Amino acid sequence: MDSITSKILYNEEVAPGYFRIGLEWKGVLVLPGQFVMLRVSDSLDPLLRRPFGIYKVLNPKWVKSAGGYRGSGIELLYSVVGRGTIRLSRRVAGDVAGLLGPIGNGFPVPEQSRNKEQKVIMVAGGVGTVPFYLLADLLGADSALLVGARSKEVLALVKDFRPLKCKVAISTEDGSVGAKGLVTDLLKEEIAKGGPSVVYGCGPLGMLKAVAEVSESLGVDSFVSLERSMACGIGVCLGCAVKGTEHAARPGRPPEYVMVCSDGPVFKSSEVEWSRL
Amino acid sequence: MDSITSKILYNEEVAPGYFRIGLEWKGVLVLPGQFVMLRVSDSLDPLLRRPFGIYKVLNPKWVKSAGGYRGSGIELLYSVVGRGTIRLSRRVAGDVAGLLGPIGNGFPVPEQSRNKEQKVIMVAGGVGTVPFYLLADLLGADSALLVGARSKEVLALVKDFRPLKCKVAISTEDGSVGAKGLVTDLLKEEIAKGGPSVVYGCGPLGMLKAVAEVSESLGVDSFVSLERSMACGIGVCLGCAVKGTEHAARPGRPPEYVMVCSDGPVFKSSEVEWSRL
Amino acid sequence: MKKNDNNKTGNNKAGKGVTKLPSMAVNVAGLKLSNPVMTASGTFGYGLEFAPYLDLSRLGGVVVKGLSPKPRPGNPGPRIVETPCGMLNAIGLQNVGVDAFIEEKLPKLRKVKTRVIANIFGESVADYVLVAKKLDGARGVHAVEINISCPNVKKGGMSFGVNPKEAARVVRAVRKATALPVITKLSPNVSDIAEMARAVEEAGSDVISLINTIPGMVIDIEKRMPVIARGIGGLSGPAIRPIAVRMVNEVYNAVSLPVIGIGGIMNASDAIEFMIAGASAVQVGTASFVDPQAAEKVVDGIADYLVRHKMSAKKLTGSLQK
Amino acid sequence: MKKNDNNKTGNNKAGKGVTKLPSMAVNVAGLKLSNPVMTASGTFGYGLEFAPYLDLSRLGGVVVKGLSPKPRPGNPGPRIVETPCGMLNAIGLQNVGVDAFIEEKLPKLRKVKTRVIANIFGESVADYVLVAKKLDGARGVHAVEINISCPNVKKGGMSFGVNPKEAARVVRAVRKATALPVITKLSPNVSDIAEMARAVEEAGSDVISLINTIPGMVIDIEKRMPVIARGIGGLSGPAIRPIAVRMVNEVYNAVSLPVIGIGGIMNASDAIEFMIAGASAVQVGTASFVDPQAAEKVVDGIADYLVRHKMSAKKLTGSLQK
Ligand SMILES: Cc1cc2nc3c(=O)[nH]c(=O)nc-3n(C[C@H](O)[C@H](O)[C@H](O)COP(=O)(O)OP(=O)(O)OC[C@H]3O[C@@H](n4cnc5c(N)ncnc54)[C@H](O)[C@@H]3O)c2cc1C
Ligand SMILES: Cc1cc2nc3c(=O)[nH]c(=O)nc-3n(C[C@H](O)[C@H](O)[C@H](O)COP(=O)(O)OP(=O)(O)OC[C@H]3O[C@@H](n4cnc5c(N)ncnc54)[C@H](O)[C@@H]3O)c2cc1C
Ligand SMILES: Cc1cc2nc3c(=O)[nH]c(=O)nc-3n(C[C@H](O)[C@H](O)[C@H](O)COP(=O)(O)O)c2cc1C
Ligand SMILES: Cc1cc2nc3c(=O)[nH]c(=O)nc-3n(C[C@H](O)[C@H](O)[C@H](O)COP(=O)(O)O)c2cc1C
Ligand code: FES
Ligand code: FES
Repeated sequence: MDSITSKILYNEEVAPGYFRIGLEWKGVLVLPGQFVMLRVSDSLDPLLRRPFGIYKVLNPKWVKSAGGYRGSGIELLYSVVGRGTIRLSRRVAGDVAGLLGPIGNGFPVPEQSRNKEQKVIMVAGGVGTVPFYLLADLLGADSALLVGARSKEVLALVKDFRPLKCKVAISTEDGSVGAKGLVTDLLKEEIAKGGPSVVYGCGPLGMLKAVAEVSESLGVDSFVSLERSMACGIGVCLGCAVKGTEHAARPGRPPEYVMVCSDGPVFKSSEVEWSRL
Repeated sequence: MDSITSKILYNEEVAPGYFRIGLEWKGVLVLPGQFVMLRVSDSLDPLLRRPFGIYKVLNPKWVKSAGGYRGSGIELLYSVVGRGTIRLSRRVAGDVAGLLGPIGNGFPVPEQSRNKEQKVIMVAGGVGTVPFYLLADLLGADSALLVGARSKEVLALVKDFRPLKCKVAISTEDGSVGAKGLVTDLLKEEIAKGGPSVVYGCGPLGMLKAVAEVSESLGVDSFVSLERSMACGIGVCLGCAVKGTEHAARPGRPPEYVMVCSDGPVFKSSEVEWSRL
Repeated sequence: MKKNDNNKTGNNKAGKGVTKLPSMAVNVAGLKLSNPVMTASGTFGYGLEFAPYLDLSRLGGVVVKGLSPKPRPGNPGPRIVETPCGMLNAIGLQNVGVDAFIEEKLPKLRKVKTRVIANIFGESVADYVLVAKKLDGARGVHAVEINISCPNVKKGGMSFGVNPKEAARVVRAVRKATALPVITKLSPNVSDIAEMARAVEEAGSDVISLINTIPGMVIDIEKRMPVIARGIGGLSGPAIRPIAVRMVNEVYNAVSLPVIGIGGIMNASDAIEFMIAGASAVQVGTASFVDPQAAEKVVDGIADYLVRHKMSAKKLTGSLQK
Repeated sequence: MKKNDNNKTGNNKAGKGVTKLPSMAVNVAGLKLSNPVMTASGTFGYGLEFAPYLDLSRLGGVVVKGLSPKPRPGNPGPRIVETPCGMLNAIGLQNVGVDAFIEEKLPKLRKVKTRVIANIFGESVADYVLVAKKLDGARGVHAVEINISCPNVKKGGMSFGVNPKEAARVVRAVRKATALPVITKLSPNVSDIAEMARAVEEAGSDVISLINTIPGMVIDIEKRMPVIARGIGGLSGPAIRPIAVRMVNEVYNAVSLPVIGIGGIMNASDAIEFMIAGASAVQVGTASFVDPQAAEKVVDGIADYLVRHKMSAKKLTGSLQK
C-alpha cells in the first residue's frame, strides 16, 4: 500500500451520471477487488477521501506469484451521487489527486482459476460491477457476471465485459434490458445449472443480503464486498466497523468488530452479522 | 444591485498569476470603480464570496444620465493570491458562479469630464489598475494613469490602457520597466505639472496612505478605494468597517464607522482615520 | 402572553391534517409564522437591505440586528475573518439604537408583510428592560429575542449567557417588561445547555432559540497577531452546525418550550435537520452573506420536502427516531 | 518528575540562541521531543500502521489510541460521518487493552526512534490508575496522556471532563501512580476552560493538552435518524480549529504548565497558529486520515517557518502580540 500524488490521465462520462477516471500509478500491483481512497479536491470541503473500487489496471500484466495485476495506472468507474463525486467529475486530465492504496483483501482468486473446476458467479448491483472486471478477465469462461440495475444505464456498466469470455446476464427493475426483476433470480438459475461454484457479490446492502441468503440456502459459499463510510482506509480510525460473527475471529484483531477497509472489503458472508448491518 | 447566477464566458491567464474572467450579465449598469462579490466555487470552503473590482464592461454603452456604462457582461482582472483565487483560476467557460453587484459608490466622474477643466490623476499599485480602465476610457486625455508595480508584471497590467488616450506612466521597484522607485514620485511630478487636478488611488494600504499624504501636502483633493475583508458586500454584516473622521458623517449611517462595501469602496481621503487603518 | 401558554408549536387553524399542500405555518408560542424560516440577528441588517434580493413577505420572520438602549459604534476592524467552513466576527454589537430603530426602520418594515422579531441586548438587566419596554409599545414588532451572550458589565464582564442565575434574572425582568412573546437566545459556550434551558424556561421565557456563535480565534502567523482586532470573535457558519443540532436536540428533550434552531443552516436540508432534532422554527444566519437569497431558498426547499413526505411543518418538529 | 518541575517548555541544550538551523527540539515538562509535532490519540492507531507512509522517527512523538484496562469492542456502526470541514466519530473507545498494547504493540514501537505517549481512559478513577501503573513499568512509554472526556460510570455517566473536581481526582490519582510525565487532555465542552486547566494544574498534571472533540449530531433527513448509531459523536477537523486556538490561548494565559495544542491542524501554518497562541507542542489528528503523511509535512513546514523567521520552536510558543 502506498500514498501518492497521482496525475489524472482522463476523466470522462461514459453514461449519464457515470464516469471513468484514469490515474497514473507506475508499477502498482492490484488484487482483484481492491480499492483506493481518492482525494476528490484539495478543498477542506469535502474533507475526507472517498473509497472507490479499482476497475481496471492500465497496461496490466498478470503476476502469478503475487496473485494480482501489475500496471502503469488504474481506472476507476464511479457514479455521481453526492458532494464528493460531483467535484470529482469536474476534474480534468493533468490535475493531480491524492491516492492511497491499493487497499483490502480483494476477492479470493480460486487456485483452480485456470482449470475450470469451480465456477465463480459474480453478482453486481449497479456500479457494483467495478471489482469484477479484473476477475472476469482472469477467469474468462470459468465465470459468470450477473448484473442487476434500475434501467438502461446497465448497458454502460456491462459494455466492457462483452469482449471477455465471461458469461454476462442482466436484469433490470423496469425490464428495459435483460430480464425484468431481481438479480437474485438470475443467481438462483445460475446456481441451479449445477457444478461446484462460489458466489461473489458487490452492490447495495439489500442485494448483498439476498445474495448471501440465496447462496446459503442453496449450499454455496458466498463472499461480499461491503461498503461503509470511511475516514482513513487503513484500519486506524476504526470508523468503518461492522459486527463480525465468531467466524470472523482473526489473531491480533480488535475484538468483536471487523474493519471493512483493513479486514475487508470482501468478507465471507458467514463472517458478518447481517442483522446488525 | 442584483444577485444573479452568471455564466463564465472566459477565464484566462494574461500574465503569470493574473487572470481575466468574463461574466455574462445582461443589461448591467456599472459606475467606474464599482465592484462585485463573486462566489469562487460551490464548495463550503472557501465559504465567503470574494470582492473584485469591475475592470471592463462587455459591449459597453455610456449612459450619461446614469453616469455609468451599460453592457452585456463584465470582465474582472484578478491576481491569484490565496485559497479563493486559486479555485477561481481553475474554473472554465460555461461554469456558473454566484455574482452580486455592482456594489459601491465608485470614483466620482467629474462633471467636467467632457471639457478638460480638471485632470484626473489615477494612481494604481499592481492590480489596483482595475477600477481605472472605465474611467481612463471615459476621460481620455483628461486623465493620467500612474502605475507602480514590483516588476515586469506591470506590462500585462497596463497593456489594455495603451490604446486609450489616457497618459500612462510606470514605476517598478526593480526598475525593470519605467522609472525605478515609488509611484508617489511619479505623482509628485504629475501634480507639479500644474493645472486643476484630482487624485484617485487604488492599491496596497501603504501606497494609498502615501498618495493621500502627497496629495494633501500639495493641496490637491484625493479619493482612495479601500480594501477590507468582506462577508456580505451589502452593508449588513458590518464586517468591513473602517474608522471614519467627522467628514464621513452621513445621515442615517451607523455612528463612527463607515462600511467599505456600502459607504465606499471609494472615500475622500479626509473621511478616513488613516492612523486606524 | 401568559407563561403557561407555552405548548409546543402548533399550526393552529391549518393543522387539521395533511392535505395536498402540507401546512408550512407554525405557531411558536403565540408568534404565528407563515412558515418556519426566519433570519438570524446580525446577519440580515434591519431586513430592508434584503428587499432587492428576495421577497421578505415569503419569510416566516425577520430577526433584526441586536438593539441596545443607545446607538453603539462597534469594534475597530478587522472585525471578521473567514475560517474553514465558517467565519469569526467581532462586530461589537454596532447598531443604531432602539429609538432610531423604532423611528426610522420600523415604519418601513411595517409595510412588508412579515413578522419582525427584535433582538435585544444590554450591559445590565436595566438595559434589557429599557429596550424591551420601548419595543413593547412599537407597532410592527411581533416578538422580542433576548441575546444573553453579552458581557454583564456589573459582574466584571462575565457573560449573562454562561450563568443560569444571571440569565434567569434577565429573562424574568424582560418577561415582566413586555406583553410580546419572549424568545431567549442561548449561548453554546456552556458545559450543560439543558441546565441553561431549564433556567430560562423557569424564568418565564416563551421560546428558546439557539445557538449563538462560539468564541474562536484566528492568528496571522506572519504578524503573530490575532486577525480580528479584538482577538476573539464568534464562530458561525456550517462548521458549527453539528454542534448546534446536538444542542437543539438536548434542549428539546430538556424543556417543554418551543425551540428555534440556529447555526450553519445553508439550505433546506440543514434546516430540516434542526426541525427533526426538535426545532419548531429555524433562523438562517451566515448563509445570507454567502447568498442573499438563501433564506427564501430554504423556504422553498422545506416546502418540497414536506410535499414529498406528506407532512406538515408541525409534524416534522421533533420527529427524530432513535 | 516533580510537580514544581513544571516550567514552560524549554529546549534544553539547544536553546543557546538562534543559529542557522533553528532548534526544533522542545522539552515539554521533561518529555524531550526532537520537534513539537505529535500525532493525536485515536487518529494514528498504535503508530506502526503509518510506517509505510512516513518516517516515524521524524515525528516529535506518537500518541497511541486510548487504552483501557480490558480490551473494548467499541460502538456499533455507523461510527463516523463527514461534516462541513470536519467529521463526527463515535468509535466507543475500541482498543486492544493495556496488556495487549504492552505485549504486542510496544516491542515493535520501541524499535522506532520516536517518543511514545500512551493515552489512557477508564470508567472510574481506579481504571485510570490501573492502566497508568501498568504503563509506568513498560519500557518505551515516555509519557501518559489522560483522556478525561469519558463518562464517569460511578457518577451516573457524567463526564470527568466537565467537572473540575472529578477531573482533579483522576489527575491526582494518576500522578501518584506513575513516574512518567502526566499530560491531561481537556474536553472543550465546558463553560470555562481556564477553570478546568487550573484544577488539573493544582492536581499535579505536568502538561495540559487540548482540545478533545466537541459533541455534535448529524441527522439523516430521509430516515429521520442520527447518522451515527449512537446519536452523538465527537466533532474534529479544521471546522473546530478557531475554537481550539482560542482555548489553547486561554489555558496558556491561565496556568504555568506547558500546553499541547490540538484541533483541526491540517498543515504547518495551522500548527504554528497553536504555538503562537501558547502551545509548546501540537498534535495532528483528523489530518492523518485525509493524508497519512500530514504529520511529517507539518514538521517540514514548521522547520521552513523557523528558518525564515530565524526563530527556535521554543521562542515561537506564546509569541502572540495583542
Ligand atoms: C470499498 C468501497 C468501494 C467503492 N467503490 C465504488 C466504485 O467503484 N464506484 C462508485 O461509484 N462508488 C464506489 N463506492 C461508493 C463511493 O465511495 C461513494 O459513492 C462515495 O463515497 C460518495 O461520495 P459523495 O461525496 O459523492 O457522496 P456523499 O455526499 O458523501 O453521499 C451521497 C450518498 O452516498 C453515500 N455514501 C457516502 N460515502 C459513502 C461510502 N464511503 N460508502 C458508501 N456509501 C457512501 C451516502 O450515505 C449518501 O447516501 C465504494 C465504497 C466503498 C466503501
Ligand atoms: C472592493 C475590493 C475590490 C477588489 N478588487 C480586486 C481586483 O479587482 N482584483 C484583484 O485581484 N483583487 C481585488 N481585491 C482583492 C481580492 O478581494 C482578494 O485578493 C481576494 O479576496 C483574496 O482571496 P483569496 O481567497 O485568494 O485569498 P485569501 O486566502 O483569503 O487571502 C490571501 C491574502 O489576501 C488577503 N485578502 C483576503 N481577502 C481579502 C479582501 N477581501 N480584501 C483584501 N485582501 C484580502 C489576505 O489578507 C491574505 O493576505 C479587491 C478587494 C476589495 C475589498
Ligand atoms: C456578523 C454577525 C453578527 C451577529 N450579530 C448578532 C446580534 O447582534 N445578536 C445576536 O443575538 N446574534 C448575532 N449573531 C449570531 C447569529 O444570529 C447566529 O446566532 C449565529 O451566527 C449562528 O448562526 P449561523 O451559523 O447561521 O450564522 C451574529 C452573527 C454574525 C455572523
Ligand atoms: C476517530 C477518532 C478517534 C479518537 N479517539 C481518541 C481517543 O481514543 N482518545 C483521545 O483522547 N482522543 C481521541 N480522539 C480525539 C483526537 O485525539 C483529537 O483530540 C481531536 O480529534 C481533535 O483534533 P483533530 O481536529 O486534529 O482531529 C479521537 C478523534 C478521532 C477523530
Ligand atoms: S476507514 Fe478507518 S478503519 Fe476503516
Ligand atoms: S462586507 Fe458586510 S458590511 Fe461590508
